[in-house]
Amino acid sequence: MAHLDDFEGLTPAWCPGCGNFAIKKAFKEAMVELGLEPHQITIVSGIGQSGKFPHYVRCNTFNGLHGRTLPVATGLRLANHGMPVLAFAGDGDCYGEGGNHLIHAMRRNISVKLFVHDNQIYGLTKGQASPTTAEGTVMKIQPFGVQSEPLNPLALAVALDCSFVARGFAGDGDHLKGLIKEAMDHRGFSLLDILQPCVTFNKVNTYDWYKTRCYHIEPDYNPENRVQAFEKALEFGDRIPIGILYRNHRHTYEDGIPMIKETPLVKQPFDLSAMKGILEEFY
Amino acid sequence: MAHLDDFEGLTPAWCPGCGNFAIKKAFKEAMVELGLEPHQITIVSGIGQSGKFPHYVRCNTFNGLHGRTLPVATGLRLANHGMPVLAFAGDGDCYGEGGNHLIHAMRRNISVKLFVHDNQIYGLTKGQASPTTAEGTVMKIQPFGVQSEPLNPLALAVALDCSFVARGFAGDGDHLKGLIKEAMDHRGFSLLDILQPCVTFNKVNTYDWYKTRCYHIEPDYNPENRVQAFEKALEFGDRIPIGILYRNHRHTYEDGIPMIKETPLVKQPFDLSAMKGILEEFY
Amino acid sequence: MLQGGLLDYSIKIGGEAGQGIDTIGGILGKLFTRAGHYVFTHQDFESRVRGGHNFYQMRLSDKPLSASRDVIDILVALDNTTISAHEKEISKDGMIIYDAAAIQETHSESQFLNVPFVDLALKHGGSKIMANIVATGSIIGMLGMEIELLLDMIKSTFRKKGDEAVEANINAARAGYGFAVKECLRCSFTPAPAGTKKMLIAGNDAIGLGAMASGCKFYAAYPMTPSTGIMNFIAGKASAYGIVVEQAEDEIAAINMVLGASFGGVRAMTGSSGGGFALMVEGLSLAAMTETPVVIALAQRPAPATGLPTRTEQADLLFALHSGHGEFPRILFAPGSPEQAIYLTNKAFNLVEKYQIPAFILTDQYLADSEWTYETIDFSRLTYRDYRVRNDALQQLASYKRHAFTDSGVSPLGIPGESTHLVVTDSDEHTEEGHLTEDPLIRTKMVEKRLFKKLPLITAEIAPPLLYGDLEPKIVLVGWGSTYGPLKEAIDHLGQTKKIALLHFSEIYPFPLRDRFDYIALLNKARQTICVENNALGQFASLMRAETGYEFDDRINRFDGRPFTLETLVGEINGTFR
Amino acid sequence: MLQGGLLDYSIKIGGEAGQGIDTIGGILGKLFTRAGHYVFTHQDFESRVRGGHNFYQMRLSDKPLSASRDVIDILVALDNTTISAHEKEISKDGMIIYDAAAIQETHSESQFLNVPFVDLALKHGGSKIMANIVATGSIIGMLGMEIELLLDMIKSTFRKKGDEAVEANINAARAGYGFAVKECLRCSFTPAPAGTKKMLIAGNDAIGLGAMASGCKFYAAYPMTPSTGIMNFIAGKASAYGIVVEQAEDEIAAINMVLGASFGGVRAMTGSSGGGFALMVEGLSLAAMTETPVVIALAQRPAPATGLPTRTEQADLLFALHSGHGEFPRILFAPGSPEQAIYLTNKAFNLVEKYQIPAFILTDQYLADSEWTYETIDFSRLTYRDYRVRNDALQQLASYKRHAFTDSGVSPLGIPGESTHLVVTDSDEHTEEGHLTEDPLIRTKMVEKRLFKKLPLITAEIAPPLLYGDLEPKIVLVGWGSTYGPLKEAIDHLGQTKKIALLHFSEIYPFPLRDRFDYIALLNKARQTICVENNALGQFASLMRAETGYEFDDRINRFDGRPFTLETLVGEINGTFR
Ligand SMILES: Cc1ncc(C[n+]2csc(CCOP(=O)(O)OP(=O)(O)O)c2C)c(N)n1
Ligand SMILES: Cc1ncc(C[n+]2csc(CCOP(=O)(O)OP(=O)(O)O)c2C)c(N)n1
Ligand code: SF4
Ligand code: SF4
Ligand SMILES: [Mg+2]
Ligand SMILES: [Mg+2]
Repeated sequence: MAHLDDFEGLTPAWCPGCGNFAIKKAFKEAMVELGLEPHQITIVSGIGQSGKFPHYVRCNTFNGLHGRTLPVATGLRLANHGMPVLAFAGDGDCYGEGGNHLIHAMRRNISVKLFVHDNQIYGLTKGQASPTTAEGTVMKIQPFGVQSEPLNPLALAVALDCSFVARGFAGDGDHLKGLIKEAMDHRGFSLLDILQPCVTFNKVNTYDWYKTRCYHIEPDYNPENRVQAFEKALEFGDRIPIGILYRNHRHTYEDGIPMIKETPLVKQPFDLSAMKGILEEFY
Repeated sequence: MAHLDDFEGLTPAWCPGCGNFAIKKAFKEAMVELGLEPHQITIVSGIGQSGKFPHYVRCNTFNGLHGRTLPVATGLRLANHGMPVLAFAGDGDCYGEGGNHLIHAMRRNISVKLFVHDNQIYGLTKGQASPTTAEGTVMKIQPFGVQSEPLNPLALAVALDCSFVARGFAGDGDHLKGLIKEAMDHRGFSLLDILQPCVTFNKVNTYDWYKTRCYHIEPDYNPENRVQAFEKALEFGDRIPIGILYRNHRHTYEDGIPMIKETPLVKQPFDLSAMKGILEEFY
Repeated sequence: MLQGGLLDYSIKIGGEAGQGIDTIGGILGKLFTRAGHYVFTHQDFESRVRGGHNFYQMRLSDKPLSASRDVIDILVALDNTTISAHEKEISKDGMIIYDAAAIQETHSESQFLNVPFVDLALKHGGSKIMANIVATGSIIGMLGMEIELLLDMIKSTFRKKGDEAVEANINAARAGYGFAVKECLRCSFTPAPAGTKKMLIAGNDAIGLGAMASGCKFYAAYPMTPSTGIMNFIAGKASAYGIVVEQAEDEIAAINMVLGASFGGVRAMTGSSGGGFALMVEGLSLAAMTETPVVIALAQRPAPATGLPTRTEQADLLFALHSGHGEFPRILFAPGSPEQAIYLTNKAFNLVEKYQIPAFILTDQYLADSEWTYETIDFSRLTYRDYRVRNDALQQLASYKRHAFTDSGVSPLGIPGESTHLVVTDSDEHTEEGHLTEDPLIRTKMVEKRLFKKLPLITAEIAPPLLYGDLEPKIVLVGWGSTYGPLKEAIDHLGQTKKIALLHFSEIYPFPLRDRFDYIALLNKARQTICVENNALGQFASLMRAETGYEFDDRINRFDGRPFTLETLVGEINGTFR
Repeated sequence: MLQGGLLDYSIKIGGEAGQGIDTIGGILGKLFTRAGHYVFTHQDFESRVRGGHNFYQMRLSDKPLSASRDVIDILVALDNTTISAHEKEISKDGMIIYDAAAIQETHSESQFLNVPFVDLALKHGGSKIMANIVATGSIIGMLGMEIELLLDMIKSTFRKKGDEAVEANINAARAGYGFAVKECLRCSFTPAPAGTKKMLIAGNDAIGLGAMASGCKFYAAYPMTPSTGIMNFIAGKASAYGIVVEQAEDEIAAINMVLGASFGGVRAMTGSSGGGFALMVEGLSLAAMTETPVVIALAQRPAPATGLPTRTEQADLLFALHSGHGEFPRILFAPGSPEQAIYLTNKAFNLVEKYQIPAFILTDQYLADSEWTYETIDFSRLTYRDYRVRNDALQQLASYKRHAFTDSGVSPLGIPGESTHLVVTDSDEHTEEGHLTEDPLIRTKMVEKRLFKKLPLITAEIAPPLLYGDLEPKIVLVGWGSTYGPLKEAIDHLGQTKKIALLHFSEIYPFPLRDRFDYIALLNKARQTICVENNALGQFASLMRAETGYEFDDRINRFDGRPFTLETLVGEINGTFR
């Protein structure tokens, strides 16, 4: 079995105190507790501070383009659904540039595990508004304040019948670790939005700001009621629920594809001589 | 005042019996009843059968790319918010290729009126699954049936707090005309999803199929309750509600931009000599 | 006017979209090739689902064909427009058949044959749906061919629908056939003698076939004319041959999915037309940086923007060649025929894996939809070699670095999850291990590896252009991609009186070396060289100049969205002679 | 080693991201130019927010400057890495200043000056935040300059924060200044005599300024290094000057918004780097087809893919030139300095509206972030002419067709809603009225209109390349875009002993004609020609060959993500001499 150290990668270039460190810690613990080894999983990431994540842990890695995590993960998963495929993305990455892929990955219910480092800001590019930045926030590009209503990723996910919808907080490591494990264990697409303080550029949504608002979803909460989940998802203000908001048992995308029912695509041999039959239809 | 004929454009290249004819009729009536003239409005459209719409009526027109209706409409509206800007899109156009723009246009609450010809199929390209095609439908590209859950545009819109969310049916022309007028009158972004039978390629969602399911939303229904609207939006099966599902009174995007408070951008004069002050900061 | 062989008939079937033009054309094409004839077809369709004016043109001969002619021997008019638009294309002994009742128009001139398609269908088949079968029967009758082949086709086609359907359609076919034989007194077509059964295949199907026969296991795309046929073809065979076909939410997703699958260890491909490919350009650059193999079919159509969606043009050559930010090697193949499409797709799949780079199969609407006739496809010319390091082979490596520096510039292509070695790659500049770096020395070495080391190796794989016709030509026609067919026939024709040859480029980039065949010397020796392109700017001519400094004497460019047909092309060529 | 003038000092400030390198650099640059000196700065930053190794390099002289040197006179080391990495760059009389306590490292060699930044800040300013002010004061002291200018700057900068802040910072500055004056016994810098106040401006700001001064009213973009500065600049002035700046959800939206605004009657612009621009390529083709004016700033960085996000390269030239499916005219400007950036941005805005086409301003991280010194910007060289048909002028037209055929190929650019005439355009091929058509004749005429008629007119607007140096050179260095600065200084240096000149292209496409200046003749006459590019493949050299057939004798290419500095470049040039 793997140890925490087996998952330790390069030295992070994140700012001291960044919420990403806590996510990294929870991730490593979750993997070890799940009995996974670095070579058994692949992380796909985009560009942003979150995009660097797989370099700072150890695992198979495809660090692709800003916003395009999910399609890469989808293709990879279809090629090899024997392997857990994790996607690490930023809020700009995934809700901004890559919004269309998110919608359609949820519709597909492809078993990709999406972890969003939601710091409500563009970190790597030095502080622009992201889709989750609070309305009214004054920014260099919006000197009179952000005019759009922030995107509510969880409400969006429930609306798309995403099969696992949860929120974690980087400042609540054990709870976060548990959510990562639940997301991994779920059959189908999992969205875990992780509130991640950006200590350098986001002076509003700080550790304290989150800490005073976040609460664990009540133990008797039933995450299988979609309308109720929607209502819960709308809670984002003085109180912010963390935990599993919604879950269903839709069939996964991989399940629906007969060609890979038995064997992952990458394990299927190719025999050129068996292909001659294709010519028949042309006669 | 304009007459119906003033809005009549080129002869449509749509199939005889196509639901688009009814949309065209309702549109023309709505414009006339709203007292608008062809030169006073601009339609932005994409590519698809719906994309051809503005050629078949008369109005200012920007028929752009597949999926990119909303950004063009947004830019146009910001340039001239004195002019009604309408966007006509297909379900593939707007929920597939252009999904990301839809999300963010709703967040902005830019006063663009979006009319989606939702035929639950790709018409112009001869019958592929669209994001709203029913799960399980067998298609050339999905010989074992569509595996994704159809996108519910209204649930999505409610989740994004879209400020006007409605559904019409091409087979219920007067009702549709009324909705078009309401959408136009609304301050802010309006989504009107129009069920539009594609008589050639969609043999499932026919006039009859819709007719037996569609019902007018109850008169005492309160479209300002978001959670209830979400629940209503989930109704899409044996019964399909048509009418206004959700409405709110968020400030519009244009309202939030001080530079265009007084005068539309296009009406603001430019004076080169007034620009010299910019140099100051470099000294 | 050009003289074809004795057996060289052109049939044009015209009408509105939705009238079944392609049903008639499809049946005839199959029937003729089954009878051992050579067939060439091309399509001219508007971008609409019903109505408008469209046609399907088919040529039929006892010799191999590669282009359409402008002269029509049988015009099948399903509507009035077909008559008014194409009447003047009819050959001296040509015929126009139509249903006067259906189009409410009667023509008494001798070249018109009124066949009551609908009436006969109702009377003999029991439903007017069978009007197209009646029409097909009449054409067979006019050509003086045996009806049996048609009846056999009907039997196999309608078997699923039951005996009754078979019988009704047979009766309809016989009625049309009989009517034509009896009434077409002027018909003087010589029935071609039957030969061995042949195959009829279009460019798009050929690419799909080539991909499948190269071990492609994953195809993701977003529908876009004229590339959709590739996806349709592969999807139709996906279950039987174990291929996953994914209709992506957009083209950006398509190429990124393909890169994910390819990274995962599976041969993968995407396809689109210019506008959809434009959205893949960032992903192309990603493929280059991560050294992930990918094959992209780019089926051109007239642009800019939406342009003429169902028509043809060769105007994305330089775009494809320079697309993507940054500098990286790529392969560009532009097959001239479905046969070439199969072999070049196969070659592309092998090379992209061997060198871990992207490759393009550049076609256009004309080639995508044109059908060519072949005896068969020689599978022994197809190769499959797995260049990846898999399973045990990977595990046994003492250490593994995805982007290791090597003499060839090619690093071992491992598969994630198949060993305890980690497979790591990055869109940022990276170390040999695949991790982020900003080190200027590593950057320089990586550029040298990806670009300067691989490029000569890839270049050495590229075949020289094809020389067809006179081996010491005074006149050289130069073309690339889909103009091959009409150019080849033009040479056949002009070669009777002139020392003329065709220099055809199908492996376009890396630009072919001159060591095996000094084509520049050939061009320099010629008295006149003419570059023929289906675009306005002469993009290949520019590329030739950039790569070799050579400039053509003349250019022929067509950019109205229509392909070159034989007579028009020959006329234009004659016009440039000095 | 090169000999600079007497007054030619280079200061390098190195440290971790977040330590305030740019604060020190920013204050010094402004201060020096206010004192009337010429300053040139460039930046070398890692793609991270905190930590790593970064530097800000500044050159100071009494003569105009356009490049950085490799020799450092004052190295300000905020961390240990700065010392180890750059110690060897120090000039004979150069100094390294550092805070031994802060970096926990002491150096006793004579070129080191230990200034207790933090300690002095605490003692005199009351907080360690002021360590950077202390450092700034010390540098002024070392240079033997007057402290007043620094004190003035502190006063104006901190005025908003209150008197206390001003005083604390002044005390900190004085402490650093006094310490340096007293302790730096070895300091032998000659204080440059003060001159008239000058301005200091970077490439990105220059583009923003150029756009605003051209009547740009709408800027939409998605943040991407190194183009973000343009958006920041304009957004900062948006309220004061009535400009709408929109942060789009992605780059596809950005360019489509800009097209919407431009169609609506407003001058509009977008900007990005290679990867983001890759996503705009379909929109570019849309601009061409709809003949909608648009200006695109493309700030290059090393690629493929994410590459080296904060570094520099000139590798998107051919990509920009050929991007977009289909064939259409475009303009490509690559300014060599902030001043050129202003004027060329202005020219681009006028031309895109005059000809209804897209234009690129091609820069790179180096030019985007480098600051140059000017006396002023001559606003009389800027022009603004509204080429649109607005309001009454539009209304008075008897009829209006958005895409009317005209002799020049340019149709009247009307504005929707400003008259009863309808303004209609389409991404499909269209009629003069802007409606869908598939007619081959109209298609042909539209291609001729958009491409063949406009192209010569646009070409005639393009200025020839700039010749700098010897007018009958034996050696010609050729460059484009941001290499102008170092190349110019290299000529200044090499010109002392050689007949050498620089041929610099900033208006790159349409490729300049030779009627006004036959630069090919000049190249042909030279004994040696060398094309210098900040890329691996020599893209400009390829373009030159494709356009003119001319081939350079030698090439110098740098592709490690770093710009050319003076000494390195001169060394490389010397290396090619034969
Ligand atoms: C196509 C493209 N557009 C823009 C960028 C520049 N860019 C890199 S990261 C980023 C945003 C980062 O924000 P987020 O995704 O929230 O990640 P964070 O750094 O906050 O973790 C942007 C705009 C890019 N790399 N690619
Ligand atoms: C970028 C791009 N991708 C693909 C296409 C091809 N295309 C044109 S219309 C269309 C889909 C049409 O479906 P929909 O939007 O639902 O419109 P409908 O025809 O059903 O009204 C597609 C895929 C295109 N024009 N551009
Ligand atoms: S900028 Fe913000 S998100 Fe990025 S590393 Fe620093 S603290 Fe973390
Ligand atoms: S294909 Fe369908 S949507 Fe298109 S015109 Fe025909 S009926 Fe209407
Ligand atoms: Mg973020
Ligand atoms: Mg549709």
